[in-house]
Amino acid sequence: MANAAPQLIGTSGDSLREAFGKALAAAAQEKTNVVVLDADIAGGTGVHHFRKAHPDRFFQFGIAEQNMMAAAGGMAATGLVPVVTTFAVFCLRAVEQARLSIAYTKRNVKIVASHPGLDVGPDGGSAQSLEDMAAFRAIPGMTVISPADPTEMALATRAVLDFKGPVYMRTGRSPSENVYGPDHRFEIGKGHVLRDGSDVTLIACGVEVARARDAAILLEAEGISARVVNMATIKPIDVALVARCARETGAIVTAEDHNIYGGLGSAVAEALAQTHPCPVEFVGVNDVFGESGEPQELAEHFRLTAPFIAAAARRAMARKRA
Amino acid sequence: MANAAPQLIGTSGDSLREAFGKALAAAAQEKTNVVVLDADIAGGTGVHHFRKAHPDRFFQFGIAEQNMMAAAGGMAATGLVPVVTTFAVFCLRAVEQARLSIAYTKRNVKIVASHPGLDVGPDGGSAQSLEDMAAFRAIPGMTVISPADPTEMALATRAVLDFKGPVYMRTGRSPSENVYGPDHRFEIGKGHVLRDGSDVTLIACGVEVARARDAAILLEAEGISARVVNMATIKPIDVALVARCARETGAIVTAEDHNIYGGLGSAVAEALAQTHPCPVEFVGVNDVFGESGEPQELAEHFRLTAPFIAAAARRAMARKRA
Amino acid sequence: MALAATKFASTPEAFSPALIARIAERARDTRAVAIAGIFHAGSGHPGGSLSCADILATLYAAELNIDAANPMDAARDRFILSKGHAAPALYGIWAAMGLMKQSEAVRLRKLGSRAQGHPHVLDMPLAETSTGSLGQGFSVAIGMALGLRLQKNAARVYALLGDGEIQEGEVWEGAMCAAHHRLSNLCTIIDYNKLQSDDRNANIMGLEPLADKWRAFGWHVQEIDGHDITALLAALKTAADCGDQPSVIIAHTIKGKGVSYMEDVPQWHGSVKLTRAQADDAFAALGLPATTLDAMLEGAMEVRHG
Amino acid sequence: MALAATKFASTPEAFSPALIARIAERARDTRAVAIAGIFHAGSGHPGGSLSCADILATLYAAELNIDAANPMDAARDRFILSKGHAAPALYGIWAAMGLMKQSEAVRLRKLGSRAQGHPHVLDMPLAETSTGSLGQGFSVAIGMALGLRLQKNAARVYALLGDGEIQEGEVWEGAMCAAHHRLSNLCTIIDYNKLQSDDRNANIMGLEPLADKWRAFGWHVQEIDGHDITALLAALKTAADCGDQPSVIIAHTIKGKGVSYMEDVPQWHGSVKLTRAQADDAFAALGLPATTLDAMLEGAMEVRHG
Ligand SMILES: Cc1ncc(C[n+]2csc(CCOP(=O)(O)OP(=O)(O)O)c2C)c(N)n1
Ligand SMILES: Cc1ncc(C[n+]2csc(CCOP(=O)(O)OP(=O)(O)O)c2C)c(N)n1
Ligand SMILES: [Mg+2]
Ligand SMILES: [Mg+2]
Repeated sequence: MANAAPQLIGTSGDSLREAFGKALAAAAQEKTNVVVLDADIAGGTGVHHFRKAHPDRFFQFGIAEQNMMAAAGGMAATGLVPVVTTFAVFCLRAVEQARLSIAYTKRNVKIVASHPGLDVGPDGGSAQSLEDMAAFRAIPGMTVISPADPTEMALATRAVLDFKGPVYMRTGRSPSENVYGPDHRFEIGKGHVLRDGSDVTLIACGVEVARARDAAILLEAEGISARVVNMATIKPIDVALVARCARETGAIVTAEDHNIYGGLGSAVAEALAQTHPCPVEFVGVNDVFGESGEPQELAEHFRLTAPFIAAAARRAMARKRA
Repeated sequence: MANAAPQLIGTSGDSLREAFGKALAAAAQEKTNVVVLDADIAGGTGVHHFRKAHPDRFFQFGIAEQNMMAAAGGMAATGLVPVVTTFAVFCLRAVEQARLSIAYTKRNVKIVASHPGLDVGPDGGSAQSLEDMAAFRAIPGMTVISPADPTEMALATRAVLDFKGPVYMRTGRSPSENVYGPDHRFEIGKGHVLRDGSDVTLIACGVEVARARDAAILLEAEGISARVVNMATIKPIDVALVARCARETGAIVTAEDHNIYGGLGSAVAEALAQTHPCPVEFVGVNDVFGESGEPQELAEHFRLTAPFIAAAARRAMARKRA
Repeated sequence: MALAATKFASTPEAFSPALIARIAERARDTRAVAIAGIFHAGSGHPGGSLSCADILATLYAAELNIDAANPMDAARDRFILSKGHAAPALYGIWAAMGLMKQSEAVRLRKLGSRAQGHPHVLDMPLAETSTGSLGQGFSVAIGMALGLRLQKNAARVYALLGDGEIQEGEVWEGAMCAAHHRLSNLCTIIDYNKLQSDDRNANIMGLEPLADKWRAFGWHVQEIDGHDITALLAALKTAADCGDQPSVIIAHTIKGKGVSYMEDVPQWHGSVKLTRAQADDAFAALGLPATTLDAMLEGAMEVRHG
Repeated sequence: MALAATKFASTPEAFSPALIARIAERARDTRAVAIAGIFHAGSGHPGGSLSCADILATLYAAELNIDAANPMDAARDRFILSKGHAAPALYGIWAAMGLMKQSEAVRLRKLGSRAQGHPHVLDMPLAETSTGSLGQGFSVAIGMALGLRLQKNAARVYALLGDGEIQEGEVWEGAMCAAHHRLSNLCTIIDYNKLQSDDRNANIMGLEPLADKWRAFGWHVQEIDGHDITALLAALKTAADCGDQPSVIIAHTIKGKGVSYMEDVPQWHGSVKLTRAQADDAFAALGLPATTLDAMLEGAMEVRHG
């Protein structure tokens, strides 16, 4: 019993990282120029599926994220489509490499970051990246994506491989509920109205989409009609949809597992300021670091769950009447 | 003649980096726990003044920004006040070190970055950081400052040394006009109304403050009364002042030598969305990389100069009437 | 000097059987608390916690100038666990040394716990810095060594690094820097357990010839068996007195050491969920009864509900 | 293979006086264009441009498999100037080899110019990548070497690094990685001019024993005089045929080489503004008349206004 293999946390089950890893391995069957770069963390990022299926196209860089990131640019220059993988927080030690050797050079590299936000759970604050979407969104020409569920993750994986240009994509560590059925479609740069509503719009990405949907259900019970938008592409943001939601519902809440500064909330605020200004309430981590705990506990503690999104919706609506 | 010493570009004259370097050396006379960390670039960042005045407190780390950034956290832990200096773009290869070993640990470290934005000039796009304010703003608890002129730079240098906590501060490479006289006062977290006005507010930081002031003069000639705010502290942003400007002028333009995503424009948009939504136009680099050229040429080419700010003001005003 | 503790290693008593036995006991307790914590948390890294328990025990029980009555005294030696994922062992040795409540050490990775998944200095000041991102603790140690020396503080700085960790370029930046600045007050120990997250170093990114690398970077190098307490004591003593170089001790260890079924098995790097049977077997391997585990878990529950 | 160029170094003709004279001439022209460009720009880094001119000339004139008629052929050898601030010299050798118009090479650092302050691959594809941030070009070269090998492309990859540059940890991450992956198609040359931005390496951050460092990281190491073209030719030949290791050539050079008043003077690292008198003296030192400088400047003006 004791000397049975250890249970690795979350490497099985419907986490976004697993969905990504499986979709990547599958897509690479026909996309023979896709290669994967790993920094000794394949078991955590989901690319162990790719390694198993395509060992010859799996490149180990060791625990050395800077070299890996810049080397991806070099591999892309030879015609390959490198997928660089590590935890989101470790991407932050290679921002300049992504900037110069990938974005400035317009290389077709996909940076796929697992373990974003509080969803990381018990590893604690050092590992919970709350800054990555801000840092990568500021890099000129970098597309930033954070899919909502395993279904969408698989679609997004294919989409980013089909897309030409540098992409930063967040996956997720924890088992994640499917908010979409099998007929969902994903398009880079387009938000998706998950649920219609007329009093307020809840715009979310990543693990917050399911929570926003739950918030809409809570609000419905109070007679509030909340629209829910899954804004899986943070950059370029779907300005037209954001503006339409502002026009049609007059109040907006953003929800993301990220610092409230610089990520989805900022992108939405920028879009609104340029098109149809309206009250916004930001749900996210309030400029503090995370800590150890189970993801759901942390989401409650740091006020990212449905009741907090619903409360923010009420505040936003109150401001529209003011 | 020929074998005379070479002329180093801009190490003399009223650049923000020189103003910083001199103020730092002076302040360190009495502040004996201030130390400076350099990555082989003291001549460029202004800290050659400190090195000359306080050689025993000047620490050379070589061309190795990651180690320098994290080591600053360690020095702070021993009671020193480390000032870490390099070019803004190279701070981007130590974002995670600043995050973990400075911000997460709440170390009293001042990261002072020279050579931000297009103001870098002929070195070209690789060296022109358009992302640093976004990346550092997203780090929990990090204060972000970008003073407007040499006078304010000197005041800000003293202020950040007096302040307890991690700070990221931009200086500047090019000779920079003084927009302030000797009686200017600087307070972290407070914007400063440089010029009053009622039709529109131009909120700027760094080298864009002088250009915003020039734009206001251009607008005045057309009978438009533009308020100019120097928002030297990007984080925490002066929410009350931003809201008041929105209330009183109804339209806002932001101007910064940075990507339009994630920096001052975002911070203003976030503040407005939470308080007093109003039309905003963003002047900044439009999600592209810079290139070689003289700073003023580049500012024109990338549409950061006064006429473009004035045009943005007209657009913002038109939207308020819409 | 206000500190009561003495550097045993520098006295003849240093290598007495009594001292060695005391260290071995602390090491065993460190391992036990680490396993209990990881079991209680339902996640955590056992392999690398177990491999460094003897190193931690030797440091804290015999080398570090830390007074339990006044642990944050300015003159204390600094220890940084740069391989922060071995936090369960750090909490374990602290508990064994009376520097942290055992119940808090076992209440690992729980919301509100001081025993964060990776050491966090704001929760446990004795962590000296927060780690978890490999490479950074080493740089912080260098900054401390520079800062202490500038302020004429004779305290020494110790950093424990993983072997996989030294693939980080930041470590070589730091290695070059420490040698250049002649940081003789800095001692680095490498937990050379030959394994990292996914596999053996040799398969991921080979490190050999490791001693040559450090020598070429200007360090005083010793290689020892990291489970031999006498060797550890001697090496630490030598390191403290090796001229004007920083010193590295390459401690050859076995990942998972002390819990036979984990030894040298890459999969036990973590982060893993232990079953009760596995935890019991681990305690048995350490020579401890299951009731000890029960007591530890009970203590942790009390912290939670207390 | 569609390429016309041959690797002279691998033929008996390699070391003929004619070849060496041709390379020396190219090196002189490289220096001249670099100085003209820096003068014309009013900024730029002369010291490190001059120190690597002989290396660049030897590579492009005799080693790299690049056909001026079809320079971007997939089978071309790749050269990356990782010390990107020496861009004026890169444009200089390209001009000398007919890979870039001389007028464009001299029109350095101007708005809209293809001769950006640091090499930019979108403006000049032969740059292979964009550099300017030290350390990154080396990693990109490693990625290319891996990518080419995977695709069974026999092209070789060359990267030129500054000595100060190798203080970057990224370089040691890359060094470990290239050796681990046995990238025998990768050759690194270090422009060991003993100076960096502010001062001598020895004062900023000592690098010695440098050869030992690379050997300990698993590389085939050669040390030569980086201004001795015969030695460069021989070393490149050896590097191309040294088994399954990546190869590094530590080229001892003099910063500012060829312009006597700049030689070994830290202040000429840059970014500096040259006076006309300084530029004239530089040309004189290179054995070129001031009229050559005038002609170059005129050509650059025409690009601007043309
Ligand atoms: C910068 C960084 N990259 C990746 C990781 C993820 N990670 C955690 S532990 C580990 C393996 C560490 O191996 P080693 O240093 O040998 O530790 P040990 O064997 O002692 O557990 C990795 C890759 C990390 N913590 N930090
Ligand atoms: C990552 C990074 N940090 C700092 C700089 C600024 N910088 C430009 S050149 C230089 C000195 C380089 O010295 P070396 O590599 O020896 O070049 P060389 O002597 O050949 O000119 C420095 C510090 C840079 N370009 N990149
Ligand atoms: Mg190990
Ligand atoms: Mg040099």
